[in-house]
This record gives sequence, C-alpha cells and structure tokens, in this order.
Amino acid sequence: MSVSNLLENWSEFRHTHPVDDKGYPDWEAYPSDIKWAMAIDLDACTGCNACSVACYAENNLPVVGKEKYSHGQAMHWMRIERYWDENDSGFQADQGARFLPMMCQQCEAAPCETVCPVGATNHTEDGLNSQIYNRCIGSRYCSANCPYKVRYFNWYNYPEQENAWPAPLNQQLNPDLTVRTKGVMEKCTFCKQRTYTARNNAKTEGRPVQDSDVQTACQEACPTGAITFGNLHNPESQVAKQWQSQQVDLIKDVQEKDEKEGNRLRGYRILEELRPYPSVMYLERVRESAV
Amino acid sequence: MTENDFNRRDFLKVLGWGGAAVALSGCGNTSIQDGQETVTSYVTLPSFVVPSISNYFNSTCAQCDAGCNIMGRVREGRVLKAEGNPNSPINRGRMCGLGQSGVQAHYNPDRVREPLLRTGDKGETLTWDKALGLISEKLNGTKGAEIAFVTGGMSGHVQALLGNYMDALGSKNHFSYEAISPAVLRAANKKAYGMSMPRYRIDKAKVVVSFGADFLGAWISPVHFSQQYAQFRKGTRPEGRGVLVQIEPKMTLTGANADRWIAVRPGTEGVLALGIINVLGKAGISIPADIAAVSKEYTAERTSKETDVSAEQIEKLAALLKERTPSLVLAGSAAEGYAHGSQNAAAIALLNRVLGNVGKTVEASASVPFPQIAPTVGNRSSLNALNDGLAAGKYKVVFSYGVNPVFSAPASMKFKDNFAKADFKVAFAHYMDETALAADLILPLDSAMEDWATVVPEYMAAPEGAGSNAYAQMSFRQPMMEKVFPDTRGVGDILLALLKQRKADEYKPFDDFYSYLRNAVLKNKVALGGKAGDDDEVFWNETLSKGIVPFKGIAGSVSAKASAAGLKLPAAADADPSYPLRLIPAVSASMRDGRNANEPWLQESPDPLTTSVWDSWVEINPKTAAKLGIVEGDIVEIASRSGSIKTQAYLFPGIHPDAVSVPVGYGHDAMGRYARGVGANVFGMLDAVYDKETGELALNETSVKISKTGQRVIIVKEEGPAGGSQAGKQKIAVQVSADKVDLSKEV
Amino acid sequence: MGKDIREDIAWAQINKDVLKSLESPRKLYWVIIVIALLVFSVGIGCEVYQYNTGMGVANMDNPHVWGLYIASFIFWIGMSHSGTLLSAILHLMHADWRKPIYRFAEAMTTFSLLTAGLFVAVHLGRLWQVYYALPYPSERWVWPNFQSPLLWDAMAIFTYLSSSILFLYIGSIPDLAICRDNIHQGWRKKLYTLLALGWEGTDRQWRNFRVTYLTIACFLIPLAVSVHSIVASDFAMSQQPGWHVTSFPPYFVAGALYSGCAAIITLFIILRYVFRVEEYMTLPILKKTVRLTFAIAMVWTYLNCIEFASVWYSHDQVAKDVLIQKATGPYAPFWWAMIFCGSVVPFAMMVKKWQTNIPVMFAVSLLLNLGMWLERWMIVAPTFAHGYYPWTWDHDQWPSLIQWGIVFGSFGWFTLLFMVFCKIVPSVSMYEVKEMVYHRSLAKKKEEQAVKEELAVKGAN
Amino acid sequence: MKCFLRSLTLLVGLFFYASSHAADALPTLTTPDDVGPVIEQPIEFPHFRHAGDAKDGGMQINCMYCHTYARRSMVAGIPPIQKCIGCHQSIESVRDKPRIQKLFEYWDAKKAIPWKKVHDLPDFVRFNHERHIQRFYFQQDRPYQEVCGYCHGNVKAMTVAQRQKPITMGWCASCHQKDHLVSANSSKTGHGPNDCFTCHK
Repeated sequence: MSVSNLLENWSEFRHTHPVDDKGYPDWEAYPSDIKWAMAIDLDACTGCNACSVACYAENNLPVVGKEKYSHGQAMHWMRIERYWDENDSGFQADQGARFLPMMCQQCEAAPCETVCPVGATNHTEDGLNSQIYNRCIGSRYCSANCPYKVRYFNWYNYPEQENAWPAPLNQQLNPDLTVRTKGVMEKCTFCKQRTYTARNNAKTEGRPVQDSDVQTACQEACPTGAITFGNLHNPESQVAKQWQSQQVDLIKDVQEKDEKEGNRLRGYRILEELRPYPSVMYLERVRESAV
Repeated sequence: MTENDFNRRDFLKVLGWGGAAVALSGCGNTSIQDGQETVTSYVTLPSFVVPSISNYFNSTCAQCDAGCNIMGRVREGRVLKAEGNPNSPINRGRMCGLGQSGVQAHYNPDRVREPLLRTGDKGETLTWDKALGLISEKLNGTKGAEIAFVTGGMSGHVQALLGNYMDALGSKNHFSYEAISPAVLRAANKKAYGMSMPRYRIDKAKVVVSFGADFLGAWISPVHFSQQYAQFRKGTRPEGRGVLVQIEPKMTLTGANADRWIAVRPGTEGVLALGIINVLGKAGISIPADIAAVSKEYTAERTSKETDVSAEQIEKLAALLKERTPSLVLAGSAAEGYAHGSQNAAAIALLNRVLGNVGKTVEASASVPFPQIAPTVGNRSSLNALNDGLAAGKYKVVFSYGVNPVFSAPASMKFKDNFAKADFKVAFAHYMDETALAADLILPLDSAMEDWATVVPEYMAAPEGAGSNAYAQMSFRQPMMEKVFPDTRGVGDILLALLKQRKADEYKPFDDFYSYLRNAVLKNKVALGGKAGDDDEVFWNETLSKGIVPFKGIAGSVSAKASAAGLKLPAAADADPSYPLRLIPAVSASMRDGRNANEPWLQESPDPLTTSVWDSWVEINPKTAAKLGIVEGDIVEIASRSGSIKTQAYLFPGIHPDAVSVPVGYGHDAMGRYARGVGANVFGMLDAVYDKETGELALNETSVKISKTGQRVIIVKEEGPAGGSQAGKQKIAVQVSADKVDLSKEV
Repeated sequence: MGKDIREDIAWAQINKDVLKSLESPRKLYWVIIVIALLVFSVGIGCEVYQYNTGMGVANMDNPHVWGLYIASFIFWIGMSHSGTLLSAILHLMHADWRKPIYRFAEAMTTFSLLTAGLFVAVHLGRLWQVYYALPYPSERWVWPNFQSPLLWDAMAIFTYLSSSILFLYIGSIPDLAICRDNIHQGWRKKLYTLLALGWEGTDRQWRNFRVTYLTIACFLIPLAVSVHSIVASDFAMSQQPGWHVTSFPPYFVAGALYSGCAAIITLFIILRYVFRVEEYMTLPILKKTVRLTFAIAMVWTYLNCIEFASVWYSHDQVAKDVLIQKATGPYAPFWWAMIFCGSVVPFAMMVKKWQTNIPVMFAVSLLLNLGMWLERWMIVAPTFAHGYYPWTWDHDQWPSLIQWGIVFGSFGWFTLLFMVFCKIVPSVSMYEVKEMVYHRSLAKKKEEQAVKEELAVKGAN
Repeated sequence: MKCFLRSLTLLVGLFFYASSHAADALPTLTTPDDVGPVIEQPIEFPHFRHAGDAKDGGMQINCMYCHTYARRSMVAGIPPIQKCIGCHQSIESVRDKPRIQKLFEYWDAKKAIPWKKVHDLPDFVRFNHERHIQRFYFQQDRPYQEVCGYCHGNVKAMTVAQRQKPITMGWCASCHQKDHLVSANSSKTGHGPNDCFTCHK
C-alpha cells in the first residue's frame, strides 16, 4: 500500500455507475451481468405487514419498544406507509387507503454513497447499494442525504445494553449476517445473504443466476405476491419482463412513456426526477371508478 | 455410518450440543480472537445437514386456525425462520406476519418452563411425575360430569387423544371456545348453502361485495384469501381485474384495499343486502318469489335512510353486480356481531343466490371422513355453557388448553369468579396468561415448533383441478429442533400420560405421543394416500417430509336454495342518548384475540390502518370527534353499560360517525413482558347480548359513550403528524382509475 | 465617547499594565472560571452518558439524524472567522486600531475551532473508529472517501486549526519574551522562557518575524474563506431541499464573519473589565468594531434574502415548501427569532450613542450571537422535518436535555480555554500597541510639525 | 527564508517518497508467517499423522476427507465424531492410545467434542471456503495441500492446528488484488472480488 496507490485504489473501490458524468448511460461500463432490481405491484399490495415482519426475522432487526418507537427510532428496514386520498375537506376513505412498502431503493446513483466520509456505503458490482457495518463511523451523512429516508441508525446498543433479544430469543438470530451494534447505519440490502448464496451456487454450477435461485424475505412472505425480485439484466427474469412491459428504464430520469399522451402503463419510480436511478419500480394502484 | 436407523427424533437430540452458536454483535469486535469461540460440532450428522446451509422441515403454523403449511428454516440445530410451504393449497408458499412471528412464540423468554402448583398466592415448581400424580389424585372420586375440559378449536390426533381421555373420564364436557370465531357464519352458511364452510372463490369472481368480511386481515384463512385476491386483481386473467366493494362501519384491512369502501350504519348490513336485491329486481334480474316478498319493502330510498348509504350508491352497486358476473358476496364478522347477526348473514347469503353465484364462486368443499380428527370448531356459546356450569358449581376439575377465557370473556359473565369456584383447575399453558394465573396447576407446553401434532383445517382449501370438491388434507406439525426449555412437554404427551393413568393397558405400546401418532397414521396408510404395500418407514418419512397428507374427503355439494323464509330484520333502533355510539371491537391481523400479544414483532409491527404500535386506541370519525371536542391523542374514557376502558383517541376517516372502534387483543395484565400492560382490554366491557339464533356473543352490540379525561398523549405510531398526506403532488403512492390503464397486457 | 489610547503613554507603562492583567484580574475572572468549569462538566457528564448509551439519548431519529451538534459545529467554526479577519485581513490593510484586540480575537479563533472539533467527536456514532476517516496508508488497503464533503471538512478544519495556532503563537513571541524578562520565578518563568524561543529583539529577528507573520497572514485568509465554504458544501453538495443552494458558501462565510464579530464585541467587553485593560481596549476601538459588525450584518442579511429569493423564484417546489415550513411550521418561532436577532437587532448599532454604550452593545452582541446560532439550527433542522419524502414530514423531533447539555457544555469549554489563555498570554499585544502608539505619536508629531511649519510659514509671511 | 522553505520542501518530499516505498513493500501473497496463539484442544489431534507426507510418517489423507464441507459450503466444518469413529473402530493398533480413548469416551457419551476455533474471523466477515476451493482446487487444479495452505499454513506438519497467516483484511486483499489464472488450461486471469459487500456482512 503506497501513497502512489492511493488514487488507483480509490477509484477501484468505488464502482463505476452505469450513469456517470457523461450525461448518458454507459451500460458497457457496468461491471457485471447481474443487476438486482425489484417491482412492487401496489394494486396487489394489501398493506398487511407480512413483508416487514419477514424482514425482522431475516435480517436480525431489533424490536425497539414503545418508548424508542415514540422517538421515531424504529428499525424497520421495510416500512409500510399508509396514505389517504385527500380532498378539500380532509382525508377521504371511500376508496380505501393507499399502502406503499418502502425500503432502500438501491439507487444506481445513490446520493448516500458519495457523501460517506469513510466509504462505508458504496456500489456493488451487482447493483446494490452496500452498507459495510464495520466501516461505518456513524456520521449519518448518508441518511441526511437520502431522499427516501430509508436508512436506519443504531441509536442504541440493541443487542447488549438494550437487550433486544432476551435469551432465548437470541437463538433466532440469523447467522448469515451480523447483528449491528450502536453507532452504525443500516438499511435494506435486498437480502444480500440470499443473493450471495444464489450467486455462489450458480457459480459453482457454472450457470447464470435464475429467478428460481433467490427470493428476498419480503417477496417470499408477501401473501399476494406483490413483490417481484430478480436480475434486471436477464431478459428472462420476471422483474425484467415487468420493467420492460411497463417501459420503465433504469437509466432514465424521465421515462419516455410519461412524456407521451395516452400512456396506459402504470410503472413508475419514486422521486425519479432527482436522478438517483432507483432500482425499485412501483406499479400504480388501480381503482375502479364504476362503483 | 454406524447408525443406519437414524430417525428424526434422535436426530434432533444429537444434532446441536448445549446450545448452538448465536450470531453476535459484530461491529465492535474487530480483532480476531482465536481459541475463544467453540466450533459447532456434532456427534453424528446425517448427510443432508451441511453446516452453514439451511435445512427446511415442513410443519404447520399454529398462530391461528387457518392451518397454513410452513417450512421451518433450520441452521445448526436452531430454527431461524418460518417460511411458507409452496406445495400447500392453503398458503402456497406465503405467510402472514402473524405466522412469521411463530418463532418468537417458540423462543419466547416468558414461556412457562416447568410445572407450577399454586398454593394460596404463591407458586411452587414441581416435577412432572408429581404434577401428573396430583391430577390423578384429584380426579379420583370425581364423577365424569364434574370434569370439564375447555380448549380452542381442535383437530387431528391430539383431538382424538383428548376425545379418548374424556371418554376414559366419562365426561362429555369438552368445551371448544374461540373468542373470535365465525360461528354465526357457519350457521348461516349451513342454512343457505347446506355446508358450514363452503369454498369461496374470490379468484373467480369479477366483483366481490364483502359485508365486513376482513378476508385479507383476520377472517378464516387470510393468507389463502390473499392468494385468491392476488389472482382477482390481475388484469390478465380471463375475467379481467376484479372489483372489490367493502361494506362495513369500520374500515378493515380489506376495506382499505377496496375499490369502494361503503360506511354502513352499524347493524344494517342485512337491510342493505335486501335493498340491493330490491334494486336488482327492478333492474330486471329475476328474484325468487320468497326473496322478492321480503325485499320488496326495501326500496332504495328506504334502504338509504336506514343504512346511511346513498341511493345512488346502492344503484351503482346493483348495476355493477348485474353487469359483471359471476360475483361473490361475503358476510363477515362485522355484519354478524349483532343480536340479529344470523338474520343479517342470511339476508346477505340471499344475494349470492339471486346473483347465481352459488356453485360458481361459492363452491362445495369436502368433509373429513374421520370424525375423530375432523376439526372441532370453537365458538363463544360453548363458553357460556361452561360458565353456567361453573357458576352452578357443577364442575370440580377443569382443564384448559390453548384458550384464555379469563382474558377474553366479558366482565359481565363473571367468568373469573366462576372459574375460581372449581376445586382444581389445570392449565396447559404456554405463557403465564390470565387463565393460567387463575389455575391451580400449570403444565408447561412445548411450542408448536417442538411438538408433534396433526392439523385438519376447518376451511379446506384445495388445489386447482378435478376432484377438488373431494380434496381434504391433514397437515403435520413436527419438531424442528430440540426443546428450548427441557422441562416442557407436548400436549399429546401430557394427554397420553393422563390416559395411561386411566387405561394403562390400552396405551402401553406407546412410549410417547410420537409413537402413538406414527402408529395411528400408519394404521390408516391407505386412507391417507399410501399404498398397502408401502414400507411403513418410507411412507412415514415421506409423509413427514411433505408435511401435507392429502386424502379423499367426502365430496360435498352446495345448494342454491337460500331461503328468505323467516327472515325478519329489525328496524334500526334509535340510539340511546346516554350511550350514543356503537362500539366495534376490531380484530386486527396481527393481534387477533390477543393470544399472540407477547410476540414483540407483532407489537412493533404497526397496525396497517392507524400505524399505531404498542398500545390500543379508539378510532373515532373526525366529525364525531369534532362534536365531542376530541383531538388525536386525547385519553378518553369509553363507557358501556357493562364496563369502561381508557385509551387514546385516534381520528380515523374510515369509520362510520355513529361508531367507534377499539382493537381487541390488547390489555393483558399477565402473559409476559411484551404483552403486559400494553393497551386496554375491550373484551371486558362488552354487553352480554347474544345472537338470537346461535347464542353467540354479539360483539358489536355494545353501545358506549365517550368522555375526555383531560389527559393527552402523543400516539406512538408510524405515520407522522401529517397523517399520511401526500401534499406537494409528488409521485409517491400513486393511484389510477381502472379505465386509464391497460392491465390486460401486463406480465 | 471615551478616550482613545494616549499617544504619550510610556512603553514601560504598557508593559506594566498588561503584565499586571496576567497577575491580578478582577474577582469576576474567578467567578467566570468556576462557572465555566461547572458548565463544562455538565457537558462532559452528558457526553459520557451519550457515549456509553448511544446517540439515541440525544433524541435524534430518522429523519432527524443531525441535530444541535452539527448546528453548533457550524456556529463554532463560524465564530473562528473574525479572529482571522482582525488579525490577518486588517493587518494587511494596516488598520492600526485592531492592534490592542487582535490577540484575543486570534485566541478566540483557535479555541472556537477546538470547540467545533469537539462537536465532530460528539456527533459521531462510533467515535472510537474515527481513525477510519484519516487518510493513512493502512493495512486494509482502503482509503477514506475523498468525494465526501465531510472529509474535505475535516481536512480544511485541521489545516485551519494548525495554521491558526501557528499564527497565534508566532504573533505572541515578542510578548512572551517581554513576559519572560519581567517575571522572575516560578513555572511561568520557565514556560515563557521555553515559548519565547530565545527572542532577543534583534534587528534580524524582527525582520524574519515580520516576513513570517506576513506570510502566514496571507496564507490564512484564503484558508479561512475556504473553510467555511467547505462547511457550506456539507449542505450545498447534498441533495436535500433547503440545503442544495448555490449561494451557501458566501452566505456561510458572511455568517461566520458576522457571528465572529459579534463574539469579539462580547469578549471585548468582558475582557476589558475583567483584566482591567480599559486603557487599551478603548471605546473608539469598540466603535470601529461595531461599525464593522454592522457592515457585515448587512452583507449577511442581503445574502439571506438572496437565498430566500432564489428559492422563491426557482421552480423547486420542495425547497419552497421547506422555506414556507420554516416561516410557518413548528420551527417558526426560532426562525423569526433568527430573523429578528440577525437582521433587525443590528440596526441598534447604527445609533451613534449606543455604539460606545457598553451595556447596550453587550446585550446586542449576545443577541446577534443567539441569532447566528439559531441560523445554523434553522439550516439543519427544518430540512429534516420537511424533506423530499412526505412520509417523514412534519415529524418534529426536539433535542433532548442531553443534547442541550452538551451544547451548553461547549460554551463552558470555550470560556475555560479562553480565560485560561488570557491569564497566561497577554491578551493585549504589547509590542503592537507600542508600535501603534509610536506610529501615532510620530504622526502627531508630524502633524504638529506641519502645523508649526505652517504657522512658521504663516508667521514668515 | 528561502533556505528554510527549500529544506522544508525537501523534507516533505523525502517523507512521502520513503513512506510510499516502505508501505509498498508490505503485503504480498507470501507474507512472513504471523503465528497465532497455541490453542489447547480437548483432544490433541495430530494433523501431521493424518495429513502429513508419507516420508514424515503421515497418511496423506486429503484435507477434505474430514473437512468435507469445505468444497460445498461456506464453512469447512469440523467432522462429526462419527467420522473419526468410522475409521478408528477398525484400527485396533492405536485403540489404547490416550487420545483415541478420549475420542471413544466422547462417542460413548454421545457428546460432541468442544473444539476451539483456531481461525476465527470477526462476525461481520463472510469467508466462503467453497469459492476458494472451487477456484484453486477444482478449476486451477492445484494440490489441495497448497490450496488449503494459502490461508491455513502448513497444517500437515502440525499437531494441533495453529494459525500461521495473519488473516487480516489487508492480507486477504493482497491476494485478491493479484491476477490468478481462471483455470488450469486457460491463460485468462482474473482477480478476487474487491467489493466490500462480498466479504462483509
């Protein structure tokens, strides 16, 4: 490790984004043949919270208790947001409520990545926005800069001081990922431990990763199958088909179809106009007007 | 290698030793600590176990009565997570949050760990031998009629064993009690369709009109219905995207997902159903004469007046139902919790007949040919019977298993006092809940992930295809790991031990419940889908590994002869000015009747609609609240004729102005660290009004008044003070009208 | 208006007066020290608790991940700027009135930087891993992220701090030598001997001294500007509404000078009383400082308006919402207080009579400081309360007592450092005052000479 | 002044130059051994006897005969006692040796042996044995003793295994940065992942 290596090294550890300063996308520069992405059908989502609980189970999320929840310190990587329709007189309930599962959008040009002073969050070659817990020094700049506010900080020492898993509850902890201690940032990883295993197995068998290899915990649990997850680069994958059929392009900040009149497609990405190039496509909730 | 006859029981014993490695907090520990930790090592290991790779064992979820088939993910001798079994016709590989939390019931730190005997106010631990001996002692000289056994809904071989035990005791007093049960629906269905639990086909319907059936949340088999719902919403299916209309006074999770949520005046659901029939008749649908006779007086105007639903809305709904068939009309708990609940349900069932849905979206299900293992469903009328018996001093020895009536009985029943009248009360308990606290002897149970059982679901979902109306299944529940606490026992084992006290010879061959179960299943190998020539061991192992045993049930048929005879709906009564509001106890998908309240994930997962956590609340319509001067977070006192509770007010647009709603399942004063003292128990304040036909407690018949206490808190909830507003016109949770999108070409 | 420094004051008198201040300050000095210690120990207590328990006790949450710590951090960084302004910029501009007061202003720079550094430590979730942020060739082959404004920040501040310390020290060498020569025993003697670096006041030493001092002064000015520009980049480089503002760097620099000047006024008034140096820190100097402050206040107000205006006429709806939220939402009282203190109160400094009125100026300077502190808080907090994402809107999270305690404690820490410094190092630069007196007396003589000559000429005529 | 500046510049330059070279020389694949502590195990397992070369009296058993999971799992795994017994029940010659007797004691008591971890990684690190074995043993066709030895050192000469390599991040990275042949009969090279998220969990 020499000082002369500094710049070289530094550029290596930040992977190239397909969307870079050139102003146009450069898929050639994309470093691997996997790009994990998701599609969530809000018309199928019932807001039942199964995904969120599955995430707690899979990712060793601490239960913080009432007092800390009241301070907004809950650690749900996947949160279900509930919105109402509105009119002048307030909230309207006659078309139900709108639910939105919100987790890290794994942006391709993530605002959080550039600001971390120690490079604890950066882009992986399979298109994830990684969070290296042990590198994190807790400056919380990433969270400050996240447009979606989906990063969760360990405000307390949940495993030890707060006893979030009193024995024998701690036996449930998933050994595939660490339990985070106080002072580090964490967030949805698209179930990194699962994608890792899927890639590992596919590699051993010498074949590309398929849809059947991996499901995220939320996707697996979802009672209505509203969540689709897979490799966006593989045209055979369900998620790629969905993105394609909705004409949502990962590398655009304004989708062509949205510019067109009479667009009858319902795929969209949240806060796309900020150009973070999120990897989660939502499908608009549909409501019948005939009744 | 050396042990070829390696069976699952032994496997669980030798696998991990002395507790396996637990994921530790990783971030503080940067140094390598060679020689500090111990490697997970084994004595013997079957070839399918590879360290760091999970094994899956099929089992059955015990968190509610739907009986979803699950897979337990096991690593290094610990079960880590429950996942759905993809081969299950019930949940098809999916799971709800409640089911996911099953592992927290299993690893719960507040589980009862050893048998406890109460002497006065103190408890002492005792050995199993002593505990069982004590029971035997108390039962000696007690007549069969003086012994009662109260359980929840039951099925499978544990039930068979319990039946045998009751026979051995000479008692017929088995009470099957469920605090929240579709008992009224069962009776109404029996009348209308000829079977109490037909199969609903939401996935085949073009329109679903649900009168308060929260099939996505907490109604019968929610994960199964969610599967159907997902199909129903697909624009690509031949019927096109389905339309869901939910009619209920308090918005449920299903209501929140409806295309149109209609707030009906509480109790007038039946009237609305008849009103719709009336309008349908006018629109040219042929109405059978008996129905027409009843519905003719319910013109759109009159219905509108009684139900608080606009005539225009009724006509729109009727037009939709006429235009799009088949449809499906569901009657749920919100429509049934009244003194005239059965009448409401019957009126709603008429709609299915009028619309010709019976046989199309209401299908016949099979019944189970083995009565011993067929499900015994629970209801509340059985609790009344038990309570009456207790009050009269009829029962000297009372067993309770899997229920918590001390918590869920209305205070007016005085159940706790009556329960105390029995000489000796034995609770088979998972937690020290309210009922266990009131018992004399507490027997700690294995968790559902440590125990053997078979489960036959009441709602019999079937895979697609021929013969589905004769499809029945039994699911296995099997241990996934060694016991967390060594001194707990499976309910089957306890019952077997008790049976041996009575009929030692008959049950001598069975060392434990496992061998009883294995024997019982192998005896019926052929009926359970095996061949007579199959090797017992192979059949048994295959059955266990699948977790699901499909067998041929008795094919049923639905009759489309729902009759309007005797149908009489009461006119909506004027509200009592001293108790002007109707209390609707809400059953949420995660809290249910409160038996799982001690699982922290459930406490921390926000209620989908109010996003509230770790407390109960009362939902009040903003208009009503404005009238009463209540703002969000006010601690209000809700008083009925039978009791009162205090809780925080939440202004909720999804509730009828005449109603308020409080979730049930909160307000435990025992059970464990996560449940105790959280919220208020609404069961206690319910008026003792019963459905006239089934004797079921009418949950929604309690009238209340609300008054401010002057205290105010900030509600602990997920949503911010903006209340889920999307102001700023950002594209966040976007909604689009169905005619603006083309759903038919989606993938 | 009071008298200015007498031109005919003897150099020995200057030495005597200033040195006396090192030995016998008023009783108030000890009161201040005790209070500062108490306040500081409150902060220490809170920090120990927070360090052991976790950042949660500061009552931060998602989205309010930053709180008063960052606001105070900017405040203290800002405070450091006027030291540079007085000692370096005015030095280059040959404004001689700065001479009696630049020493303590320079000390203020150093100590407020040290205080700001404290907040970085207090703010970090894992302070014990802070070395990850240092660019050193590590065994792990990884470097900090040079793209992060936070890292620029760390580097800029560290450079600024070291340069400031150097500047302060070098500027004090001749005075330290005077101290050495006038004190005859004890630890002070040893300390001064060590610090004076064998200063003898030879011609060559003076020449080298001048060059060095000038060089560092020149170096320090761009550094000062860049430091606060970089602090501004922490916000301006991010994407959040209300932060993503192009004009932030100059705005921050102006704000920094502003709050620094206000702090100088406060400390000026305290020092001249506590150390009985009314003779040197005279009211005309106060008047000049006040006028300077007023000018900067107007610049700041202008830039503030520019910021609002640019948000207003842009089509950035979200940024506009944040601005409206600031003025009408839960933060409104603080925001309006900031406008009042920052833009209205300074007009009090226009009143000539008040410019030299000690109590009034003391009150005004405190209000200005309060306003500037609020300004920093109003930059940080409202954006979190009303960012892009509606789900997190209007969720107020007020700082806990622990957080307040640490902020409070930082004032104790600063005061303690500053007061101890003033007791050890002469807070009035003796040699520069002598210079000033000398130049002024020369000028006066010249003037008198000129008058005389004129008279002579007239008389001749 | 000029002189001072000049010498300052020179000094700074020298520092950087020197430190750059000093640092450059540090981590390479063949680092000097960094021997870990001696660890007392419940049974003093003689690796050299089982895996050692024949000339040293070893039996040259493949590492993966006992550590059988290494090629198909993240962890190499400690063999269950069953595995030891499988051979040792028919090796009468050493049956009365104290270590073997100890082994049979555990077996008879059906108690797992509490082996201590010799190569312990922090919990936030994911090391995958399978990938490394696949890459170097199966694809590159290197001898197993060499492949395992990259990280575990010369275990075949040890009794109780002892850590021989530093197993620190820089040490891992030093190898990951090197180009390695993709397979035995290919001239293509590639290096290990340098993605933080691959190894950190």
